[in-house]
Amino acid sequence: MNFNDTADEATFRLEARAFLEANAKRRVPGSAPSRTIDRDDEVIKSAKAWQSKKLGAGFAAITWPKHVGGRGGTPIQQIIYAQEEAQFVTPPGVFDIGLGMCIPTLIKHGTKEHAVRFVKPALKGDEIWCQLFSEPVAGSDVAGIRTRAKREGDTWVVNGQKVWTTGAHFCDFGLLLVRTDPDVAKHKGLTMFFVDMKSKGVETRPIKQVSGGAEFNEVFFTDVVIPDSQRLGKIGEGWTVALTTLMNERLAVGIATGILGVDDFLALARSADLDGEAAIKNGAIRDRLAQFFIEAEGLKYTRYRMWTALSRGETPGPQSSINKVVSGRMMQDLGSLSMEVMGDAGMIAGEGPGQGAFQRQWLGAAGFRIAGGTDEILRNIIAERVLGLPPDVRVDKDTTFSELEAARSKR
Amino acid sequence: MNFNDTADEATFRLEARAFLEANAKRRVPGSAPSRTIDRDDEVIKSAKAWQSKKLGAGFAAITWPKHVGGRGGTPIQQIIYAQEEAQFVTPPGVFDIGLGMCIPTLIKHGTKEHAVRFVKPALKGDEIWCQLFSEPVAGSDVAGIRTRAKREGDTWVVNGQKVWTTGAHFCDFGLLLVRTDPDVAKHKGLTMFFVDMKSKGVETRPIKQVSGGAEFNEVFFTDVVIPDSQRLGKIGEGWTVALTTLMNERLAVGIATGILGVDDFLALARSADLDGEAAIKNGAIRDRLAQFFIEAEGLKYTRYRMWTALSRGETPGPQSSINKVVSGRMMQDLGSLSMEVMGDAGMIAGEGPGQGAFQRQWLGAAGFRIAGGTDEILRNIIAERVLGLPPDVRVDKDTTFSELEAARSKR
Amino acid sequence: MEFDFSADQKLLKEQVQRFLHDKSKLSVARRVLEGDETHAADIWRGLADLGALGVAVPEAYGGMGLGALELCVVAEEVGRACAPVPFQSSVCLATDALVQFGSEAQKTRWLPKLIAGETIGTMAVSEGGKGIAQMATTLAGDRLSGTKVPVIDGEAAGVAIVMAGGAGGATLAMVDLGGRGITRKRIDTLDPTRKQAEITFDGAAAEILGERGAGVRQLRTLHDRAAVLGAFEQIGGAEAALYMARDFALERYAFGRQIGSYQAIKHKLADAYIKIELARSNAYYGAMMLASGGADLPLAAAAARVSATDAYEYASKENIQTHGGIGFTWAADPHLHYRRSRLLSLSLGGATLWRNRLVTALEKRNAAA
Amino acid sequence: MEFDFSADQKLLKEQVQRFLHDKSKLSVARRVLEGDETHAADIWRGLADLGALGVAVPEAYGGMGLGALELCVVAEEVGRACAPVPFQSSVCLATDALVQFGSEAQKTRWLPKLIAGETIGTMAVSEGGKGIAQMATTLAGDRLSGTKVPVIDGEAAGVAIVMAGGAGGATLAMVDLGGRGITRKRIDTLDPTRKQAEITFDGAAAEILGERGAGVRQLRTLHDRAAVLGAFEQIGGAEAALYMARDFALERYAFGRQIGSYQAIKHKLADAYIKIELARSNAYYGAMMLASGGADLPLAAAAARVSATDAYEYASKENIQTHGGIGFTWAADPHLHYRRSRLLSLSLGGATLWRNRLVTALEKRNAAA
Repeated sequence: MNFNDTADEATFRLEARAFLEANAKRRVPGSAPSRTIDRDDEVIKSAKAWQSKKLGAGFAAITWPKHVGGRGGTPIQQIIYAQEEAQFVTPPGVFDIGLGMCIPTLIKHGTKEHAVRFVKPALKGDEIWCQLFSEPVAGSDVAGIRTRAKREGDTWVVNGQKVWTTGAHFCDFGLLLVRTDPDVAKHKGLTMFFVDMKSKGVETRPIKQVSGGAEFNEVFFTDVVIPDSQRLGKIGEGWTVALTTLMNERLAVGIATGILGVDDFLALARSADLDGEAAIKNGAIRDRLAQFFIEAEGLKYTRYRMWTALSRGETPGPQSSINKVVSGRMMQDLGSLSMEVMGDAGMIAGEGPGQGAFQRQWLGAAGFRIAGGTDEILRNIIAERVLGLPPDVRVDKDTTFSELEAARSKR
Repeated sequence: MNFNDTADEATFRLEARAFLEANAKRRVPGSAPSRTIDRDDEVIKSAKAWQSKKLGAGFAAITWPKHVGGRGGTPIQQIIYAQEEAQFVTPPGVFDIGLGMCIPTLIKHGTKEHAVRFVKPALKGDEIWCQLFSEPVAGSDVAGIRTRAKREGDTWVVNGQKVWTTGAHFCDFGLLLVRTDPDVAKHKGLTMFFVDMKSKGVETRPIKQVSGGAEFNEVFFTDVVIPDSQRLGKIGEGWTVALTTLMNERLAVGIATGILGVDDFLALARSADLDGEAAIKNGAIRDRLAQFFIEAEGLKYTRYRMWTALSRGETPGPQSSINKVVSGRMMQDLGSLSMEVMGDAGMIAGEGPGQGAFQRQWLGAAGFRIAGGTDEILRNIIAERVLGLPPDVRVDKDTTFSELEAARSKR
Repeated sequence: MEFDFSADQKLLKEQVQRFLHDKSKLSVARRVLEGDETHAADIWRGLADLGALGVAVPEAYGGMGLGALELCVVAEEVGRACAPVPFQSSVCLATDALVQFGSEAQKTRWLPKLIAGETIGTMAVSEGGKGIAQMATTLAGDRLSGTKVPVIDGEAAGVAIVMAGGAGGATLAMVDLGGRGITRKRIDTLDPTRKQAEITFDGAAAEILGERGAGVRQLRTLHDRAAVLGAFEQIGGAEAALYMARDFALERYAFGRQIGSYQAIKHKLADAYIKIELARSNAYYGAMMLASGGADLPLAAAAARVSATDAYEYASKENIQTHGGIGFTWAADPHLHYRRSRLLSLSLGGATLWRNRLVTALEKRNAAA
Repeated sequence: MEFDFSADQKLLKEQVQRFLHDKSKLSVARRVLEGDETHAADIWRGLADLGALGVAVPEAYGGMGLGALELCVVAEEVGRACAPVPFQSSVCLATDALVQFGSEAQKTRWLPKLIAGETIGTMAVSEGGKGIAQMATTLAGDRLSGTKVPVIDGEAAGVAIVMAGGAGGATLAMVDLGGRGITRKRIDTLDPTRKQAEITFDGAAAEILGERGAGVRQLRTLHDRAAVLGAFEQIGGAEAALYMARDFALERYAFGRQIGSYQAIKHKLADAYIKIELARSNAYYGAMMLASGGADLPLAAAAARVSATDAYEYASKENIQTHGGIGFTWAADPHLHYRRSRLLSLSLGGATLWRNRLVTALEKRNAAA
């Protein structure tokens, strides 16, 4: 048991580090990287430039095969690169969704022409993609979407609304799941397209979150015309295509960075006064801190176990499924307790101890527990896929989508 | 807001106290009353004698109407009597199930002849009743029972097995729920009888529990013949009759006594050493103790709120539904933490600090969280009856019992 | 056994509830959250018109001359509405401080204005999270100097009860915030529906409230009293959050059925209900001790506060969770309660502190027994 | 990155697992629970034959000469089987104490017998829950006097490492329990599958293990080491309890469907899985520190123990809950793990103590950084 790189891994790490040293600035220790995707054009421009550099050096798509422009590398190389990049100041990852989810779906379900036309510009950073699945009435239940596409000759006309689209405001293309047949069971009437985000009738509006950020959008479709050539997969098989995308989403869950953790809390508890003595002297605070520690360290070493499997060329076990459910609740609890430790000053969001970072984390945690799979959905997934327990009873399997909608509105 | 009796209540309390002073010994403060129903004949004999005395003084069935032998009193009088009795040493309540659940069901669903024959001896303590509903395959889902009764002329022949029958070994009669028609939906094929526990073919075996006690029994029925005159309600309407009994069970949840609580834990934490100082000085222990306190006191005052409603002649709200789910978990947590506080000696079950009482409580709590409605069923009940949330999806409503059984065994 | 509010008290409760339900919808809280107002002056005026700001103040000073129980029911309704008004600061702390410790002159001068809603009161103790032992604010003669931050409703307030050191030890001082030598600065906080300020006193005129050197003891008494009232405010808020979640769970469908039919949601909301019922029962006992001046007040107040803090925090965070994605948007209402629950949890000291205080009071009671 | 056991270590694990799965079914644990045996001698012999009792002991003393990692995998399997054998007492405490602190003569005398399973070792520290400062047992010269209770596996043991006071301070003493001046009494405990005793020493012959006066420091080291091994035992037990619950949830029907299809059960078992995975990851780091003699051992050991204690307690109690009524009967198996989880939680000190220790170690590490 050790944390050492293999010889090959060490070589790759040096190569990655050399590239980063030459092209980016080292992060000042202790400063959290910004993971928010800004609405600022300058940021997008710098992100595109950075992506182009990475492609040149062979770090843009480490695990993709060479024939689609990747490096043909291993998942562990991908992780090593990410570890190294985290030490440097780099633009936010505006390509993560496109390269992590959309383009792999396009490669798998699109035509050769699609690949030739779209993969390269996406890799280079010239074109950015987003994913248009969720809708106001269809959150956890993605297949419950209502956005309709009606065929008109060689084109489709789309009407409806998507929501929670990361980066829609700066994206060039979007992967779009729509309902093409409401008179069959809900999973069966879906079809996947991609859409030019500059098409007539596409309107994007930012969603302001509780935490103040606005990296998500609502996207409205009003009589948007899409050529049938932009269809991915067969008509009515959109759900299968969507599953490819969603599987990739689950793999993309990476290293949570920029989160205040145990050491930050410990530093706070040492300096703050609780009932006349340093908070860290209070047994109740120590007890809670120990709990945070076993969760944070447990997740860290769970990642190490996963990387070990990857390093051996094995498929990691299902352990990584616990990451989000544990860290979301912990972020919320740690944020909450840190404010308590600050006393009355805990209410101060802007300045005060920690410059409001704990407070922002507490606000953000409420969303983190929801985005990309709620705590409840994740526990279901663990119970079903890991422990082999039966799925929830499904009442929507043998009914057409139209009937379901009618039943819902009747109540 | 006050805790005072009304004038009428005060008069009744004095009367009850005078009866108890004259007929029983005051409990030594701090000694826990024994609530276990012993298998000892002497105990049953003394319980019967005590019941007969209570009947003579008008305390045997306080809330029952006078025409069935009760006092015609109020629920608050019942509670006042119980509060007073708890201060005295009295035999265990072997009549609770009979008088609390079985006889009320008999009065409601039986004939006049049934009432004339059975109410008086039960009230007097001459005959003891038990309830025969649960089965090995039907716990939370009582209507899933398999014990069969087949009609043969004016009699029924019963075969099957019941479980968790309190006091079956000393009871004279039992309320018996059986399946008379497997070819209709499961709630519809049930019928209620009462059975003489000394009938041929009835065999009782004690169930040893994890906590060591054995107040429950398995009861086996082999070709037991029951006359049709012992049927309560119509054929196929047993579920409706059972609901009367089960409703009474819910009302019967009384004052939890003999449970180690916050004060016991505090006393322990003051005397025990944890890491070189009295455990009570440890902030983590204080934190946990405060949690126990708000739960224990919260339940106590919730009872007071319920009694207030009763005292006003109102129907109490749904608050009392929280009692068991809170106290079960608390018993388990408090037991567990108390052992931690005892250090290595916490493992000692027989002697050691507290004479093993905390340890027994920790063992017992695991059963308390299950018996008479699991934590999960109780949360469901709160969600549905109090908050008005929808029931779980039921897959067993439109299927016959036989089909359900076949589906189960096929898997 | 009469462990409930009386019919008259319930009538008052309904009256306040009706007013707030009609006038102080969550859109009003949002208006204050997003806008520049320190608080909703219209709601504050309305509460004053109902007499709700002075229910527990003697009639001699313009109050309704009722008791603490009546104030508890008002607090619950203010909490339920998540009303963006300086209720805790002005009514439960400043007004109560005057009633408890004010001289006749102080009462006569301030109480009628506070009750009429003409002047808002607040309490200024904190200095950026430092303990009272490290306090830098001093009262020298009748001049007060130092900086207090955060002061809840400190911008809206016209009078403040300020904790100050100096010769003779920690002392509560009354300061007319309209006087000279006072500067205020708004600060960002988690719940801008009750805006907070930093207040700097530079030789501001002040007079002692109660007794010089008794500040810590007086503050403890005021906090015990305010903890009970705060618990009712928290319980009202928790119930509002629970029923908001319940209503959403009935409306929202996933996989063809209401999300409220899934046990994960059902049991989550049942747990919130349980916490709220425990809190309510503990708070009732706290109210009884508050109203009767019972010796058990410190213990009862701590139990009420710890229990109600737990209930509101849980109900408000799981309300967001039940709402899913929409619950995390600025435009949806759940975050109003999430923020308010935090404010109320922190404003009189956090739960760890109160749990410790609870056990101290319990030890004292058991030692006396 | 090689953060996993090696292929060889996994092979050993499978070998022990297969043996215990075949021979140490829960019926064996039940036999010891209900009977008079102090432990299952047949299983103990089998483990000795496999070499499992001496995997981490140098070959010079008859061990396999492997390391701590190999002992960790054995511990996990012993835990999974809920094996009624003196594993923790004899292997993880007494044998390890000799390896760490024994003189050449002591090692030569005792290790071969311990490894062969001929002699069982134990550790006797507790005196009815009192702290070491209040300890009454003393070592005067080479004579030991005092009473230790409870001593896990104290009846079965042939040799004990005893904590004793006296001139020079707390000291670990080795005592041949076959000698004179020793009386033992069986005591009732929560987990009679590893029976415990009260042992009274009345001038019994003893020799110092390690250094006079170093007892507290030595004990801390041994407990840190045993905590890692104990964590693996707890993890094995927790997984067994989780999968017992899972299997029952698949078999048992209520309201026409498997109870494992209800979210209350699904999420309960998912939570158990989560706790176990966290514990496993923490325990792996503990194992790495144990094997490498890393300076992070105190912190890593505390994290492993706290995490694994939480996992086993939760999994074992919710296993009973998942089983419903049947789970609470003596005849059903869930209580075996419920009891064992308690034994392992308490035997090296409870979770509160270890959480505190964890933070102390973390403070030390962060101060050094």
